[in-house]
Amino acid sequence: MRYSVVSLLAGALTGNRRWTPAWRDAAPKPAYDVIVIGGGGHGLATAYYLARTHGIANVAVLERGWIGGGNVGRNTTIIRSNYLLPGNIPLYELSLKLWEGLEQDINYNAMVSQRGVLNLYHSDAQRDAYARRGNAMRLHGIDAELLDQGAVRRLYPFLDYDNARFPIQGGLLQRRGGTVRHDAVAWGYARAASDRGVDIVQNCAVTGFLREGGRITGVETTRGTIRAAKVAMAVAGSSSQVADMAGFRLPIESHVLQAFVSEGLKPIIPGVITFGAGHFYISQSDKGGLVFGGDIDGYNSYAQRGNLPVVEDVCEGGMALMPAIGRARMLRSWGGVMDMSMDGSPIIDHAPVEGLYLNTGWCYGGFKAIPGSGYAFAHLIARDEPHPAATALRLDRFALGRVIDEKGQGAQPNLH
Amino acid sequence: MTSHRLASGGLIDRATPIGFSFDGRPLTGHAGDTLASALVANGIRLVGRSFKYHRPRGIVSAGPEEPNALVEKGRGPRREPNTRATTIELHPGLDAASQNRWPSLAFDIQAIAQFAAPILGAGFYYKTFMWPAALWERLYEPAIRRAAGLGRLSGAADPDAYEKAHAFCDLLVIGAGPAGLAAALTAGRAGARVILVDQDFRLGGRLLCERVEVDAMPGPVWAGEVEAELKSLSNVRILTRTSAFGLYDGEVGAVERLTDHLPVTPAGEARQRLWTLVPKRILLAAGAIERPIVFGGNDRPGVMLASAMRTYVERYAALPGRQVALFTTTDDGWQTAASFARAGSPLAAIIDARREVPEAVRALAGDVPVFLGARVLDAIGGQSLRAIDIVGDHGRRRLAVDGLAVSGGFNPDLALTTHLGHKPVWSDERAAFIPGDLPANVAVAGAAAGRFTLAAALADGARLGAEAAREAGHTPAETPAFRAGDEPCAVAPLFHVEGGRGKAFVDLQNDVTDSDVALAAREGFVSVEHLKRYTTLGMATDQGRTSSVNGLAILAALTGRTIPETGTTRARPPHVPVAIGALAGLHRGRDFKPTRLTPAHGWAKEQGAIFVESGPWLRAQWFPKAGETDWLQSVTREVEAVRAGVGICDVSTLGKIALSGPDVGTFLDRVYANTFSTLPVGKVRYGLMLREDGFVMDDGTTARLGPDEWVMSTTTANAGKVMQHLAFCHQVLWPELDVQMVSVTEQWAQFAVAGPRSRDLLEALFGPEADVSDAALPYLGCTTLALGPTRARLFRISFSGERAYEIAVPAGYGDALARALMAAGRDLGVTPYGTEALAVMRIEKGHVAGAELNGQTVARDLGLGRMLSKKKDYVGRLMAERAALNEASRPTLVGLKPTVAGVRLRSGAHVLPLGVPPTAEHDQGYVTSTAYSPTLGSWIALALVANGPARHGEEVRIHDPVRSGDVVATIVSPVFVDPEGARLHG
Amino acid sequence: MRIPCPYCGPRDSSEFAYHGDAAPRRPAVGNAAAMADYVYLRANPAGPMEELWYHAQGCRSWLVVTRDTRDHAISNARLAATRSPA
Amino acid sequence: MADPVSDWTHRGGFAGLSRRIGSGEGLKAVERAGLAAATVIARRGKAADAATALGRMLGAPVVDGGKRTSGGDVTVLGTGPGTWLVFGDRPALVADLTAALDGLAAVVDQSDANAILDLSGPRLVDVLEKGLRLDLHPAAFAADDVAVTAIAHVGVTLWMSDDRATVTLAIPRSLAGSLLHWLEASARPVGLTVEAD
Ligand SMILES: Cc1cc2nc3c(=O)[nH]c(=O)nc-3n(C[C@H](O)[C@H](O)[C@H](O)COP(=O)(O)OP(=O)(O)OC[C@H]3O[C@@H](n4cnc5c(N)ncnc54)[C@H](O)[C@@H]3O)c2cc1C
Ligand SMILES: NC(=O)c1ccc[n+]([C@@H]2O[C@H](COP(=O)([O-])OP(=O)(O)OC[C@H]3O[C@@H](n4cnc5c(N)ncnc54)[C@H](O)[C@@H]3O)[C@@H](O)[C@H]2O)c1
Ligand SMILES: Cc1cc2nc3c(=O)[nH]c(=O)nc-3n(C[C@H](O)[C@H](O)[C@H](O)COP(=O)(O)O)c2cc1C
Ligand SMILES: [Zn+2]
Repeated sequence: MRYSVVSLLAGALTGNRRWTPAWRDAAPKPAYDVIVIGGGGHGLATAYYLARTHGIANVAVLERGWIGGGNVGRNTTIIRSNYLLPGNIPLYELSLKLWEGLEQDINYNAMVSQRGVLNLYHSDAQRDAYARRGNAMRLHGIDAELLDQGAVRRLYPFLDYDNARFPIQGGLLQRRGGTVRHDAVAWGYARAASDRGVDIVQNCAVTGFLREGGRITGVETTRGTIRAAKVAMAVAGSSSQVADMAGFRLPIESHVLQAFVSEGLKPIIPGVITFGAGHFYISQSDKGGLVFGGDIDGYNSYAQRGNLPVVEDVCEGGMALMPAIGRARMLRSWGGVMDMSMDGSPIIDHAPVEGLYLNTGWCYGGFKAIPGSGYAFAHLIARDEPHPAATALRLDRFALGRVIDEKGQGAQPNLH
Repeated sequence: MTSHRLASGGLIDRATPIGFSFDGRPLTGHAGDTLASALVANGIRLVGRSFKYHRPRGIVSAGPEEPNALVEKGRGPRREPNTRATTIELHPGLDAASQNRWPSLAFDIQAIAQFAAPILGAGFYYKTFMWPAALWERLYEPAIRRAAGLGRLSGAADPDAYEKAHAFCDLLVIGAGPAGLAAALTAGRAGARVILVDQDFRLGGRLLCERVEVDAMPGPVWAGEVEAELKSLSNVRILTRTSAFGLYDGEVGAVERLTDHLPVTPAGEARQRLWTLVPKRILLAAGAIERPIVFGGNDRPGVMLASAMRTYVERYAALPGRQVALFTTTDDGWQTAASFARAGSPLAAIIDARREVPEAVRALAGDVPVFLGARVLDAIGGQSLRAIDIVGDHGRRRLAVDGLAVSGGFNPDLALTTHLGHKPVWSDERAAFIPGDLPANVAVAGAAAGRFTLAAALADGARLGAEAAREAGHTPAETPAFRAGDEPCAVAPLFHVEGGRGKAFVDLQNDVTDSDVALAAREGFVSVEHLKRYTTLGMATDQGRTSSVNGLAILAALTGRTIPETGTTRARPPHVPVAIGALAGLHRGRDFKPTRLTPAHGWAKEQGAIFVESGPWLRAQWFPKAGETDWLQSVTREVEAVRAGVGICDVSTLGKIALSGPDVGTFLDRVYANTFSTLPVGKVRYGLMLREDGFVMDDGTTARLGPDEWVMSTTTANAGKVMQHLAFCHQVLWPELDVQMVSVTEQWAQFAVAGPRSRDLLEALFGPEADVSDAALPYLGCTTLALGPTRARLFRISFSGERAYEIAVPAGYGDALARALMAAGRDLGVTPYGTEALAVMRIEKGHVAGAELNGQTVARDLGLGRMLSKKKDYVGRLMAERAALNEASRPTLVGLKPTVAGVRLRSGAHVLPLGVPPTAEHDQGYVTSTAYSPTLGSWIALALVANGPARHGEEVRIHDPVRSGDVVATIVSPVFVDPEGARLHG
Repeated sequence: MRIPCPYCGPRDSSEFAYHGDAAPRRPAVGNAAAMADYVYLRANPAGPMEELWYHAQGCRSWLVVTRDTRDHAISNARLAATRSPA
Repeated sequence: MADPVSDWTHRGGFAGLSRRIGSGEGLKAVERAGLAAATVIARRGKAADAATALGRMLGAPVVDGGKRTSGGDVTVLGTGPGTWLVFGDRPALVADLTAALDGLAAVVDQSDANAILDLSGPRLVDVLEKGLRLDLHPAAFAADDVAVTAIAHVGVTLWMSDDRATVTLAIPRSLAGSLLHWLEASARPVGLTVEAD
């Protein structure tokens, strides 16, 4: 059923009884052209673009739990394309462009809100690093503005300007950046993919691979064996687990990142702000909760929860940046398991095993990449060649030394 | 006496009246009241508006589970939104206001939203507002944002202080009801270290709200006796007004409200304290929360949980209504009838969904009309309840009431046990989720364990308290048998009454109705987690305390599954919302991070230095002189003074590491890319350190002051990182090497003395006995010399390109050294210079620093490729040798000079060829460092440019769109001043 | 999370710096492929894992800690310097 | 030319930071200035021998562990495996240690690296628990225990007197002001007196 004001009114008049499931809860068929493992944002978007752009609709998305239960449903919803390195920028900008037309494309209001993302700087060196980044963005045709302190003050009068340990000097603003309603992305892609014939299979964990010769020809799952011409993995924090089933190791560690939401409040923070002198970023959801986060906990974890010292660290950053939130209360905190790569950048590539395709390494920044990554991954799967926006995101870049290290931290995932 | 205050009874202090205000209206309550009880006592019903439909709402509970009665507490910067009236301790001057309404609580314009409810069902926004796309940010979203949200932040910095503390114990008891008190007492008497926390300001839990006896004492009296005994035990600590909010690995988070109940925060006191409690064992005795029943109009002010009604009557002597009916499916609900009867206001009716109720339970009610096997279909009223429609064997009937007590069962408050990932299990017998698999050191007692009687709570507490004491190595004298009755506690589950006309709310705060649950199920959101996210059920400030189980029970019924098949949503910390200020504690403003000051900081301050944050340090950036109006003027003067004469600069912040042991040479050869084992005594060498992935980690010098006395210097920024790396290399990679090392950064104050007259200054400083001649101390030499009462280390190294030295003295003499250098150099015109001048001179010399050592560069990029030894293995060698890292096209260090004199260059600008459009494909690198060079009379820059070294002389475009800069510069050698290095020696 | 430092006793994890899997051992000279594996590839197990932690705000020892990545339970911690060579 | 070397005053880390907060009674903090100090790190495989040699110097047994041993004017603190921080009220401490530990340990002068505070008073433990993430209960922390840890992000080495009445903190001298700021904030309600050099 198409969603619109009209259907909403019609629904209301009929006691809202005519609505049908947003997506078909499919049972797995014995075989598909493509199996996508992982019903997160990347997996669902990949399936959608396989069907929409490449006409490959005989696709199943296999999700071990309920779709959207992974990181797509637990992130701080920030989208932006303010990246520094040429290996990364095209993919994130492709993604931002797709966000800009997403709702009309998939007929689902994911509340893409281009409210602006502001990264603050607190030193001359940081200003120059942001200038370098802003200029790189501009060279790629992306909007970027370098603000001085006065301009930041006008946007956000309630930040700590006068008593700060690391005074705010200015910020890098990307006005096209913003937030998107996280869950809606999963549901919207699932619905749109399902409408085009993709099977969304929930409660179906992949437990092993079928092989013929050296080639992967399908998967074993908790709901039986399923064959496929091509198998694509988009399992985020579980990448190493699935890779292990296929017999290879990845340049990935799984780390926990926490996020936080406050009680509902009347609007106070119009856009997205990132502190430059500590680990803290914040925006306010349309429901009124302050949605914020900071650094990863810093140790390998599959527990999907974090610990108190990091909660404190994040709140210290928050209070240092905006002491006006001291009396706002944290309502809930949670964790997600992230696929932290060795250079902090993602991988969209053939896996080292034939028939298997790899989409991983999104670290804590893969939400914004969902449309672009799905688009590029579908391209790779359908055509067996990388999408032009993802040519640098190769697996062999580590061995070759062509790493894409935005932060310059080296092969230490917990520092990215 | 206020209108609804009972003439006697309760635990309030009738002798202490307290004036407060609600929505500007002056009211009176008593010490011992909460805001909610004082409002009840004043007959106030309407206290808030709901989130989505702005429906009028009243008080529902008497505890932190309250979904409706949220108020803004206080004014100005102390305004605290969304504060539960049920947990605010009444205090003089308390100023509370309702929220999320306009223009007033009684008349709220947005209440018209409820008439649009059919189109505002669950998730309606996902289905609309898509066309035209541009209107979302401009029109729809702002409207939604304004309508949403609850209370308001003040927008001003929180004026109060917060603090943190840690405490350790054998047993942490969470909750001081009968179960918790029994446990704390038993373990405490045995000598175990006990911490007992309760969120309430008074210990006792339900004992304060029920007419029960323990050991033949009224509940509150018994609780008082236990409290007194616990206070007498030095091994027991009691934290009241303290909520345990999270179980973490090995730790429990709790927040103590220190001064929220005081009219004004005493000077110097913190508002709240964040506790990190580290217990060996945890006993959760948090009690149970009563479950409402979902029926039409169940949100009308006047509909309240039955146990809460009892709390108001028994603890606060406040009557929530004069014509109150009870709708129950539990035995416990009938206790409310008894309370009202005792209070002289017998219930108007009892509607029990069960057909059979034990005689003992019926006896509690006295002479009240009872409807068994009946249900409440609808609650009727506007801003206050007026009547209820009931159905049953007798048919349908309307009863005029002003209050309805509801008891649908009890949900054990188990959330804390699930924070580490453990799940509760459903018990049909108790119609509740009870503890399943628990974390290893956690036990649950009393109502929290689903054991709902007082006797069971006491017995659990005593048993588990004794167990914990034994585990901690103590022997409880005997496990006390506390005497109490076993009150009836049967439940027949009823979650939902269908067929009412009014909206039936499952989640009161988020306005989620039974039809929203049905819609979600219809649309396929049948996982409980989907249901929660699609309808927002359980996502409000009360986190579904009173709504989750009902929601999933309704979903279970709709989908033909059992409750356990349907499952629960995951609870998360914090168990009660916690002020962000409390979680930050002291660390805000200037206390965000500690500040490191160099030993000569005071001296620099006297000199009028402008300081800059340099990581944790404050460093002198420049020293303005009278009449100088611009930093560039000061910095230029400082540079010129150094290049012409002599200057001094505090470099104490450089990392310094002392190394010793027979294998230091070998060790340094492995951690540095160049060779150090050959360094003679009395010499210093510049070293380059790589990460194992081949990129540059840090640079610095290492001096060999004696055969077994080495001292390494690191950059200020990387001091800690390098120390950790060296420890890694030694302890993890090569423990067989006999090397000892320790940071001596704090031990030494260090000053650079630079300029052609620097040796003259040293001669004056050290006096005639000391030999600082070039023969004794050539370039890259080092030595130790007597200086005043101490010994100084002297290194002849140069960052500025001038003849230069660094002098180190024990930090206690750092201030004296600065003064002595100034005195010794007075006749030479010695000039103190800061980090800016330091940077100008290193850029003039083409020395790389932080901007170039950015973790993305390899030695070759920095023109330091020849430092990579080919003769030995070292950290990073193999990875640095990868072909891709040795391509000429990699951006490589060059100098830049603007083609037009006076034009400014800026770091962060990109480098492009001339005559091409500014697009990414033409991006050839970027400017890393810039300075105005007084020596050249021009702005200069260092940059990393593709094929850079091959392009000296080429003109390029310096493109800086974010600062509207676009200039032309010539690629030159990165060494702008004295490329031959003559000045180093001259 | 409290890490039982063999020298200092149990301490809050925030006193430590994390380095990850302790299993990969630095390969001998000359083998670039093995070195790339050592630097970049990880087993990243879900379960017990030996990992390196540095007691930065304590005794400054590197530790090999055995910790389950599924529930953070720590079963052992010893000094890295005393473990046997690869 | 004026003699530049005439007024070499030695300044402790807390120099000039004396103060009284509130009643001044709850906690007293007294700077211990002028102590000589050294880090002693055993050569490979020589930890036990180095401990023995240190013990000989003190006339009391020293162990390789987080313990304090006092002897005469010298206090030895175990701060890491095979590592001790030694304080002494004698100018020749470093030289004496170097002689006593020849071939057994590296001895590195740290006399000026630390700022040292003796804390005592009726509210000692109450204030310390606001920063210290350590259990100071006698059952968990013996009078001769040493802890290297952190308070409010400042690294501290902590030990106490035999009667447990005085807790001593040695911190990096550059952070003296920050530590004092924490102390002030934490002790304000109970009162604090700081006596510095
Ligand atoms: C707290 C937090 C905050 C974040 N904030 C941001 C942000 O602000 N902006 C941003 O851009 N990014 C952010 N991220 C990162 C972003 O959420 C992730 O990078 C992105 O969601 C990962 O891709 P995904 O959506 O496909 O992953 P997921 O949603 O995790 O999808 C992977 C799916 O694979 C399934 N799966 C795993 N193994 C198997 C198997 N064997 N069989 C079947 N299914 C399997 C999982 O159940 C899961 O549903 C954040 C992440 C977290 C945790
Ligand atoms: N008859 C019934 O059906 C029925 C049902 C439920 C309860 N009860 C009665 O309730 C009582 C149960 O005793 P109990 O001791 O188990 O519970 P309780 O409710 O008496 O005490 C729980 C205490 O824990 C505190 N608390 C809860 N969560 C906390 C947290 N996170 N941090 C700090 N404090 C917290 C509460 O403030 C309260 O004081 C008995 O008297 C029992 O008779 C009876
Ligand atoms: C942007 C965003 C906003 C959220 N807002 C709320 C909220 O208002 N209330 C709430 O209870 N949870 C909120 N959550 C948290 C979810 O309830 C949930 O904790 C999160 O999706 C992770 O799932 P889990 O806790 O079930 O593992 C929000 C999550 C996100 C990502
Ligand atoms: Zn340790």
